[in-house]
Amino acid sequence: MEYTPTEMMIVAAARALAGVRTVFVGVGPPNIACNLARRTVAPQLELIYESGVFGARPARMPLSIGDPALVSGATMVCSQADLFGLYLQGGRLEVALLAGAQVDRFGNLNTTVIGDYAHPKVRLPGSGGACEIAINVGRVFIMMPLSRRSFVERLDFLTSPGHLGGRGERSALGMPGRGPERVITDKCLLGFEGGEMVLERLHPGVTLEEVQAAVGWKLRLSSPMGTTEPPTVEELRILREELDPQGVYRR
Amino acid sequence: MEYTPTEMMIVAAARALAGVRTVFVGVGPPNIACNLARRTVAPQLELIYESGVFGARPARMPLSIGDPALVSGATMVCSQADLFGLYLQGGRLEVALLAGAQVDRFGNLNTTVIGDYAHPKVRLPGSGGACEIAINVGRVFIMMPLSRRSFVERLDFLTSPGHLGGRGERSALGMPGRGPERVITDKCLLGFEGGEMVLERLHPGVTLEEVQAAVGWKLRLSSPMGTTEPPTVEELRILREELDPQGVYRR
Amino acid sequence: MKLTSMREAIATYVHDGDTVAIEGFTACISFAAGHEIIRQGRRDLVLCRMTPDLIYDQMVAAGCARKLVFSYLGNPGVGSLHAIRRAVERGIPAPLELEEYSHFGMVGRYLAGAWGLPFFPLRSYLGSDLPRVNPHIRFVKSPYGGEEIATVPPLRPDVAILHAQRADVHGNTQLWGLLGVQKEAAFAARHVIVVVEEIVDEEVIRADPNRTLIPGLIVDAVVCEPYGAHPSYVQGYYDRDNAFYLRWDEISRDEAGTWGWLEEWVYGLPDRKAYVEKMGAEVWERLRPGEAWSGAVNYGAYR
Amino acid sequence: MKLTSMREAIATYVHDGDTVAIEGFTACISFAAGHEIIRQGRRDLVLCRMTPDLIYDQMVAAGCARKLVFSYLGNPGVGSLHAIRRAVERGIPAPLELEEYSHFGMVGRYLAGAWGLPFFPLRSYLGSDLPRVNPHIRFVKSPYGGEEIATVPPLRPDVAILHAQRADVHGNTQLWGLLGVQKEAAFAARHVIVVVEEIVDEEVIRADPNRTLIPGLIVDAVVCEPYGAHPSYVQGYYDRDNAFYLRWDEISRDEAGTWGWLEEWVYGLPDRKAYVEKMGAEVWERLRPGEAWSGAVNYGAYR
Repeated sequence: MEYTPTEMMIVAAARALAGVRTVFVGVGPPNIACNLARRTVAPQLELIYESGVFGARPARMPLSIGDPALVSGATMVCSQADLFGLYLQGGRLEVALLAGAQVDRFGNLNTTVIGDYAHPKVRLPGSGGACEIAINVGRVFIMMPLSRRSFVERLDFLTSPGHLGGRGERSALGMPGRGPERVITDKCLLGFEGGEMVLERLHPGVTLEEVQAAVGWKLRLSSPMGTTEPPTVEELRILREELDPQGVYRR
Repeated sequence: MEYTPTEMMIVAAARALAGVRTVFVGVGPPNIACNLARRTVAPQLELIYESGVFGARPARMPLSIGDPALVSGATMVCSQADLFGLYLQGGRLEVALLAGAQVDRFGNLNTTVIGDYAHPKVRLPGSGGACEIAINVGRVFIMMPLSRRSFVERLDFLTSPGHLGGRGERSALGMPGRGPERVITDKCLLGFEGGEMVLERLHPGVTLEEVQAAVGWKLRLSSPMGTTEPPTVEELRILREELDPQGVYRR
Repeated sequence: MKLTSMREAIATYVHDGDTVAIEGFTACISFAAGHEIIRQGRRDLVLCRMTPDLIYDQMVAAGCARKLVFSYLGNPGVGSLHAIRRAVERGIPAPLELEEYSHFGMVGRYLAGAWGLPFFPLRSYLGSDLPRVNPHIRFVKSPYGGEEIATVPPLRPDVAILHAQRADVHGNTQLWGLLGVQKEAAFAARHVIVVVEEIVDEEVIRADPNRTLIPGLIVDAVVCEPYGAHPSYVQGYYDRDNAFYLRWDEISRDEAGTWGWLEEWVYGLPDRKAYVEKMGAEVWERLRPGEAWSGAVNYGAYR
Repeated sequence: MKLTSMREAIATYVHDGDTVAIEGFTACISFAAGHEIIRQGRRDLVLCRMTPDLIYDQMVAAGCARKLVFSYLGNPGVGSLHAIRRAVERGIPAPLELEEYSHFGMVGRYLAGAWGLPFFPLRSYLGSDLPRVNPHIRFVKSPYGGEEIATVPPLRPDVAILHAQRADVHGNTQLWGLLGVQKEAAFAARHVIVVVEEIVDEEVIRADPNRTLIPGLIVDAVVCEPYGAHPSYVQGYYDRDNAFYLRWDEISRDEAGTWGWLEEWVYGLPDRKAYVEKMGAEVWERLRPGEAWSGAVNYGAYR
């Protein structure tokens, strides 16, 4: 059955959530992935939105993390102070899905600027909650399409800490969370060893050369190199018919 | 018209609230005094209870600061965190009425122990909110019956700071509130000069000797010494008919 | 577990030596839980409450506690807590260690625990003798201008027990009236027992998500115990039994009276249901308030 | 004053050079106030918001601002804020200074301001470049074990402008749905303007005191401005106009388009009433949600 690289990425992210109880989620592909996980590998998964909504049961696919459809019928709505204080910093959230304009081999993320901070080539949105999420949430899954523009040797700006310079640096600073554990892309899946990214699986039909060509540093490889199971008919059906009927996230 | 010393104390406290907008209040005589003030000299006075109730309109005289009658029909109810954080420490409260088992010439209060802390002769309730109220509220009115047991040369324990050792010590420590401004008793009214209590007015029929005999240090006197206006018929009517029909606080 | 009996909940989550917080500011104090802890004979508990109230006076009299962490030690609107004073002043039935804060200090301790902070800063304790007798109260310099401000350390109870009006079977709990530190105590604790007047359908909770104070996510056990907060009160369900608060002042003045009461109303009864029956219908009738409805708001259906 | 017009409220409480916070996380963003500030030609404002959103994009395009204090600079769910990017990247219409935090950092700044604290501690910024470019982000050693934790300083806006569903004439304000930092921003500010969909009788507020988020005590002006939050939304009253958020992405791509829109929808109109009429009934019809009622709770009548 045909599927797009983005669909493969979403399905892979959903599978990675197997057994997870609480996930801190934004809109777009991460939101689709979490909802797919609930309908497949993680029925007990609870989604917590940065807007302060817990146990949402939206009657439509939310268009922003602040969509009113997330509020009506939710289990609880809390202030931003409670969300970041009680839930995130309070250690109640297991996993967060993060992305960035740039990521380096240690899973550090840049969502602030391209170029110099004082005179940016491109001014990006900035941290939002990402910096404290990266520090406090139990485990971070990075979910973004693979490209040489994004997977860089050196970040222009470190917005949200991954493993910083490598093994042990997070714990030395006393960070509550364990940091990035997986990187889920449209071409492959990566893990971390000693704080550095390691290529673990290629998506069906993707070559090692393609992947290396889309990464700004010499990738460490796990051996044996695995291949991702393609999306099942059921995964694609839920994705296309229930979660994204307009096909917004299929491209 | 006849009246008791306690009634004189309550009436004097009510009059002291003229022009005040927000008062932090407990139950008993202070609560009666605040309600009398609202009906006489301070119609705009807003009562805030330590239990987190604002704009209460109780259908009965509350028997504790947590009385459910304070909640039903109130303008707002907030958590204790909001009460102490947003209202008290946030600088929203003008006046608080405080009392203690012991007070010294500088208006420092003891509500913790009589005797040694480790082996107390009498174990008192402790601070409650008094310590932070004494530090943060705009002005403190001390309201307690005059007696040699309470007005002492040396406190057994300093629970809530008044003017500490005297002039300027509060501001040196960076306390937001200005500290004790008046002492309202059943025999007289006192103010503060340079952080020390000064006798300003005697209630009708009370002699200077009686007052000095009930105070554990040599009282400073203001000259000329004034005399308190006795309770008016209207003040006594409201007090007895509307606020304390059972006469609980009349004795 | 989640929905369970008080006996089960206490047996599972309250152990000898645990740090326990039964909170509720005047309202929603889980006497039902306190009495079950007494019945199960727990010992050496560190009891945390802003206002120990009658419930801890009874638990101390029964010998459950070795230490009290508190900020106001009185029978609100009445006077002293005699059993606790006996323990403190004369070591009866056993010596009781005191760790003493102000109200805001206790709030700050729960907040630091709930927020995962190493300390909470507050403008209190300056010039007071409290820091002298409690070494956990410290001071820190602000990194903006170097001003000194007091701090308290996080409080992380092994278990927090909170009473509320209603919850669903998942433990999503709604509370109205005085909120006290119920939310902060729940999030600060390692385990949470919620005790409610009513178990309601999940849809009742979901109809008003802003009213939810404690999410099922952090709740280990839900116990349905009508009148479980008596002699304290539950807004809209029953009034405070001020007569009992006055009577306790006499009952508790000597050990004999205190023990007599505990024998009759705690040890002598199997559970809260028996207490409610023994108390009698006329008491509940006397304490029943009239109706005062909140009105409803529209959240909107967004499709 | 209290109950007044938007024109009066802005004229009285917003001055050139002021620090202004128009808050609201996706919901309840007072576009009505922002547009009136543009109409009154305010200059050199320091604009504070976690998510500047379209409202600050428009105010920056109109030349009202000299500085932005924020934590997320985007058009939520769409992309960039082009006018702000023009100001930052190319100084059009004027250079714009940025003071940048994370969401939690902004929340902490409002909390410190509202709580009268010299700083707020939070577990963020470790290892990030943000403290390097923002000297207001500092670190302090915990007095319990010496661990280092980040701090932010208090934010005390000259005026905070909050939109909500309803208030009484005294400014007692009730809000449901997303709460954002509305309460913290209000208490942090020196002056507070509350903008609501409806003015209700004091009895409506008093029927549900736990629903009151901002007390009249701290409110200087109350403005009734139906649809005043469009194109953002108000829970239960109207939906977010996502179509407009998408359109703004095109409108704002060049200065001409941006100016054209400001001319037509802000400068060209006397007030919000005209905006609502010009927008047309079918838009409000399209955005009207179905009903989803909260249900009512009983507070009890205690006599």
